[in-house]
Amino acid sequence: MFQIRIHGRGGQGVVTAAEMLSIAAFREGRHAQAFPSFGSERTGAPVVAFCRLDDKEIRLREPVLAPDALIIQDPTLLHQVDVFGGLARDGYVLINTSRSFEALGVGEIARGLRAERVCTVPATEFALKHVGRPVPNAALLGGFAAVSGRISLDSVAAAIREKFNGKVAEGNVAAASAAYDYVKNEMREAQHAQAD
Amino acid sequence: MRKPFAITLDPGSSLANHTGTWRTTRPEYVDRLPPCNGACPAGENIQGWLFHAESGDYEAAWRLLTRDNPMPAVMGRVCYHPCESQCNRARLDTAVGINSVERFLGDEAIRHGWRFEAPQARSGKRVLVVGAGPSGLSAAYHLARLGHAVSIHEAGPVAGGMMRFGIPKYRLPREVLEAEVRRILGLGVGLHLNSKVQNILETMRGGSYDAAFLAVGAHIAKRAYIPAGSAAKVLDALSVLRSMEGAEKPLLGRRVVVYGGGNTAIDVARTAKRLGAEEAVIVYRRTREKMPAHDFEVEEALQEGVLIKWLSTIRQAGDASITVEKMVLDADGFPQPTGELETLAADSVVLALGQDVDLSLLDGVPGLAKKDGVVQVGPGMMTGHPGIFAGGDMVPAERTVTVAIGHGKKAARHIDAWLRGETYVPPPKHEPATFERLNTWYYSDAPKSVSPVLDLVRRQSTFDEVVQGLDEGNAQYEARRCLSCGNCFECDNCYGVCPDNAVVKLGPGKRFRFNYDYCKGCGICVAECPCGAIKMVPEEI
Amino acid sequence: MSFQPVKFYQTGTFTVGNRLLAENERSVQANMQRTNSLNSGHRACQGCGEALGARYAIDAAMQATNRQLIAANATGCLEVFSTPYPETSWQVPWIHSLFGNTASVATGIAAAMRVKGRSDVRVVAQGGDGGTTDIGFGCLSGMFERNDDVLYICYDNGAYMNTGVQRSSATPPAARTATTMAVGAEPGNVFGQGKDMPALAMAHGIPYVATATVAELRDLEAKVRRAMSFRGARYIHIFVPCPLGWGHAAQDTIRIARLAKETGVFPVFEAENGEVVSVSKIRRKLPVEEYLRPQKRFAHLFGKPPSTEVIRRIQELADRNIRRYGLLDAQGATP
Amino acid sequence: MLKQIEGSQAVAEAIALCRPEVICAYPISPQTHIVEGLGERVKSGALTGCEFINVESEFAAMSVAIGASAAGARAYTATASQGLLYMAEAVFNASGLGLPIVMTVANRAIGAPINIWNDHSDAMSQRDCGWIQLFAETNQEALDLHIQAFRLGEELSLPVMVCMDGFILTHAYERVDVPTQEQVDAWLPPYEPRQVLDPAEPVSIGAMVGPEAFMEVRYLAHAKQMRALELIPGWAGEFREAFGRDSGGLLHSYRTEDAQTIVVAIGSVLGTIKDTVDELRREGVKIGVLGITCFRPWPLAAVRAALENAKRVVVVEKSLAVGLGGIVSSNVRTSFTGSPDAVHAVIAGLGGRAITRAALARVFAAAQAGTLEPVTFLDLDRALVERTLAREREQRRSGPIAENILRDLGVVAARPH
Repeated sequence: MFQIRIHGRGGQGVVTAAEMLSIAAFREGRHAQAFPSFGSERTGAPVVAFCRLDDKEIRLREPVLAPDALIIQDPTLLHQVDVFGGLARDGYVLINTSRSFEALGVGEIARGLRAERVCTVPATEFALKHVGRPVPNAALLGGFAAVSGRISLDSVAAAIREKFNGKVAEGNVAAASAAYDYVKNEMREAQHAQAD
Repeated sequence: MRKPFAITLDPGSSLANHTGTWRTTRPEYVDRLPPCNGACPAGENIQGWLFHAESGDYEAAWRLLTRDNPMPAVMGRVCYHPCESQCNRARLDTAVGINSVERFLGDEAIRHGWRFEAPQARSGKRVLVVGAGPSGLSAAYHLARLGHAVSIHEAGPVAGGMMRFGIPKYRLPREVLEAEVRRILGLGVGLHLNSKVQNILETMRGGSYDAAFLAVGAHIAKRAYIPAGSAAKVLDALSVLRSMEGAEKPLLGRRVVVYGGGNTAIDVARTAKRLGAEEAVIVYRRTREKMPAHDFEVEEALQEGVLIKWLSTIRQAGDASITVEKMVLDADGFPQPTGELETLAADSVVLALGQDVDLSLLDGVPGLAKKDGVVQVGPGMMTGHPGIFAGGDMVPAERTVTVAIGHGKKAARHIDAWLRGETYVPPPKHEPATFERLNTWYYSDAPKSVSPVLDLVRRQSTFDEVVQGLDEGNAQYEARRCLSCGNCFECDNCYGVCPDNAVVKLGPGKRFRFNYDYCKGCGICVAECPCGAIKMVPEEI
Repeated sequence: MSFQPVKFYQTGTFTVGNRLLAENERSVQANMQRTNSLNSGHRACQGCGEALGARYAIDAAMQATNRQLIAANATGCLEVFSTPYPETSWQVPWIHSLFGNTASVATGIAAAMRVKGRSDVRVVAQGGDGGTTDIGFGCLSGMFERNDDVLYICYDNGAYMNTGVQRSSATPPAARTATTMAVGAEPGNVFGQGKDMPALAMAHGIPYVATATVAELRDLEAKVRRAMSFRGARYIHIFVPCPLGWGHAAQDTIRIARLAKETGVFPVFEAENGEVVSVSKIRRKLPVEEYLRPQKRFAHLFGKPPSTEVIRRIQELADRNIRRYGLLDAQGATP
Repeated sequence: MLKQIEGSQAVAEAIALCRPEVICAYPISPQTHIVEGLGERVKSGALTGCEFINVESEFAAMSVAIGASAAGARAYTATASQGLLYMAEAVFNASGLGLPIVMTVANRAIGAPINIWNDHSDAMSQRDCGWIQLFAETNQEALDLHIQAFRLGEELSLPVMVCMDGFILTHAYERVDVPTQEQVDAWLPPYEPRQVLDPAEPVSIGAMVGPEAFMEVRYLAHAKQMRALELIPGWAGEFREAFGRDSGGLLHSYRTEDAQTIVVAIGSVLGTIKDTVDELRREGVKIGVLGITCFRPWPLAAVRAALENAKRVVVVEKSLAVGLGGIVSSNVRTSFTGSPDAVHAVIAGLGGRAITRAALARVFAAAQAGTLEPVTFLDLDRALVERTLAREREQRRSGPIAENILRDLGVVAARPH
């Protein structure tokens, strides 16, 4: 079973992200379970959503306490909420930012993880570019597909199209693809950096 | 439907619950005597015939009316309608115009030529009626309908009696009178005119009559002693009125003084006016309040220019003038002379001081009692002599046409019983339907419709009928103003207002019935019955 | 002389029936074939105004709908006295659910009829003043606001009679009830602001609102008929005296209702889409004492000395009605 | 057809497939998504022959459903928490009148303090209201139970409450198999009412019943629920044949063969429990699970049989009978032939407190060791309540408990533990 925890703020489509991720996995024939950290949070308040992926039925209903992957939609949460809580040593981290881990002040944590599994992506920029609104969730799923390899970009695109339609869907698909390429490229550079 | 137990029930099943057991008092339908019926001297079932008139069935109304009174057209003109003065509606707005509806029905009957049904069976008895006045005609009519052979002996040249000789044309057109007399004769009643009965017993024996009804009326004018000059022209009211029926009219002159305060005085004064008198002055010794003449007639007379000199007596009559003395009423309301004299111009003086009865035909009849110039009769109108009955003006009673007609009916019923060797027992009267018993809310306000009145000029110059009849609309309107006091008229109120549906409607004409299985005795039906035809009576426990 | 049109002065237009009227002009209650929707054998008190009003209204509604009628009933006297197991007095399909939900139950029935394509079947909801103005008000307001196709009839006897005459928001000022006893400095019910239910109904802008009393049957029937000619939410507020709760003689039920109207205490009118379209004029205006005096619940106003001030205030309320609804003709009363 | 959809949408799909005729909606979290989905279907024309009514309260919602059902329409509504309590009077009335209304309860806690998260206090507060109460373990079961609920209710002329955990199921995206309209039509016959308001055959429904018959009416309500105990297992079989999966039934045992300890629970927490039990089994612990689907009527005999060989029973329940302890556990005790002391109540997940494998593993171990209290509050912050109790001992006016605790915790809203 592979567990993802998504952190963000109300209005950033955190819950939708988890749902789309589950849909993407479903389309690949796997079992998936997505659910929010239920609450009555309003726009701007910290929000957490969860997603579990497995090849057999998922019965577990507890929140994701030890995530295999973290998607952080809003870096300002890094020092406000214990976002890294329970993260496995070999877990994945994807942060929506154009800055570095150091610049974000989480360099130490990042260094404690496997380099090829931690990544940043300016998802909001991609969203603004392709969707016209600062909703980074779809783009981040593209990035997640790239960094984790647990889900295909096609499935993500299909999930996006199931949730949205028309221009909004295509915009988000474009943003996701852009983020996917960005992350792939980042990872390649990181490998070279290591190789050097 | 497999209905759930207890919570779901079949419709109307509460009929099993007889709530009548709660009752401590029960409503009962009653019939009460309406004041109009109670007050009618002719004993008409006024409310009854109004009920038919309301729905426009005038013939039914007329037939019911004529069960008691054969002359509605006459009655509708000359009756002083005591019924109206008793009418409960007067307490609401104005009395129902019963008299005018009666006249309408009478005129309808004449117009359509409705006739009385002939009697089912003949009794084989013969009855003599003496006098073709209202009382005699009434008796003859009723006796004939009861199957007896009746013949009337009338002293005068025509039938009608006082209706003809005492009441002026302008109040009772003669063709109306004749039409109704003719209808009575149509029943096979024999009428012998100009045949004065000199001795009743002989006449009866001669005609082998089984019984007789005497109604010769009162035709002898009362005289009062008035010192009069040789040239003074002093007449009596009756002869004046009678001569109006003859060829040449009486010569009364330009200024006529009438002495008296009864209806006859008024009639004469109004007649004088019509004969061209410039002045018609009634001299009466008391006040208007005390005047026996009916107010509406006085009113009409005054309208027509008749003058009335109150509190005056005639001391002396000269050739062109009379002397009157002023009177005052003493503590007991009796006029006392003042000695104060006054002279009035007068070409003639007409005395209208009442009439006496000519009782000569009764001379030598055994067992007969006379008193104050009239014949004494028992409760059944029979004189002291078996088989001889009497009524009208010749017996002690108010002298009106209606009373006379009532006598005729009453006597006829007793004669009929007597002929069968029985005594007639009138059905018990219902208790009176008083105003207090009515719930007047349910009657919408509707003041009396005034009958059209002939304009003054024509009234003063001609003998055309003064009061005209109602048209059908008004007659029905008037009939429908009846409150039906004391008798159910099927307004459905009780049926509608019962909270327990405990009133059963039996259909048109059949009225209603209480279903005591469910009547809880709340009494709403009694409170909301417009005409007071329901009463509450305690249940016996 | 001017010819007067023939009217039925004897039976007037005030009686239930009239043998002189044509069949089609007769009232439902005068009809031998009337449905007696509320049948004999019910356990209402002697002279119950509510039993009377209910039969009038439902019979009229049944006639107007050719008997395609379903009734919902709030808890209260009417429900208790009409359907104690094992007997019911109703001859219409009828349901009682709760005290406060009758309007909603009716909404549900109407919805079911709509979905089943039975537009011919109409729905009435009925309740007392408690079930209408107090506990059922929320549901009723919702029914009005959605303009559901229901005729709601309130039988107003001004208190919770079923439970033993406790005050409701329809209880008139100064009236004695079990919870507003005639004791203390201001005996009886308080002079509150009142809760003018018909006006509240009108404020919802529903197609039809009317008031009526058991004293004027023809008027009541006409209003039910009129109500049935509309689709959507309709409201009729019927004034029904209660001999037990008001302390008047059983036979005076109709008389008291008549007095309420003739004094102006209870204005009788019709409104369409929130606008008053007709009023029943006062026929013979009377002072409020005439209405108050026969009722024991107001007896304390006529002690020694009488509470003239309280009576004056009640008269003021009546006069306000007369002004507000124009209950008097120019000449003061109508024939 | 397999779909990855939200639990609420799965239920909306199920209801739509059951051809409801009248749906009453009043918003309250977390059931809102269900009626929203249905409202959209009616408005768009996807669901025809159905009246969707936005009412002004839950009381009205149930009342409209009562009217509709009495008039012969298949009626549905959904609610939760305070909403269920607000309609409570009408809830009892619907069962009293024998109207087969189906209602989803998206289980949620009851205030005060106001709390929108999941537990079973709402459903449990109505456990004796005369409705059949079914609890869903998964969204698939929630979907299936609604289809079964209409048939069951209409067969018995009883209302049915389908309970599903708020948020945990209603808001969870997971795989469900949505049957076809044909399948549902074949399984669920059209509503043929036991009684109906019909001008052609007028009846009075809702008579006043006195002492002379009230006991009988109540007995019959009881007898009808008992009848459900006979019908449900058979129908579960039929359902399997028609839809190819297990859903419904009275209860489900999991690895109870040779189990000394049996964990009893209702609703979605069963999944977490099963995972926990699997781990313990790997360690050789003889432990199993009994999931109860039908809570009312209480399947006394079936539960007794399922617990026959257990040495001890641990009831994990999301409700609290204040002053007593467990509610489900109290019911379980009536079915347990062994010593009542061997039935442990574990009050867990109140107001949305997460129930974790770790915490469950601890109490199950304690149970095995025989050290588990008769009543345990899972993951209770002892120190916190002690401080509060102390505060209350110290000063009379100690202030509002809930607010004090939040201040103590230094948070404004609950978060996953």
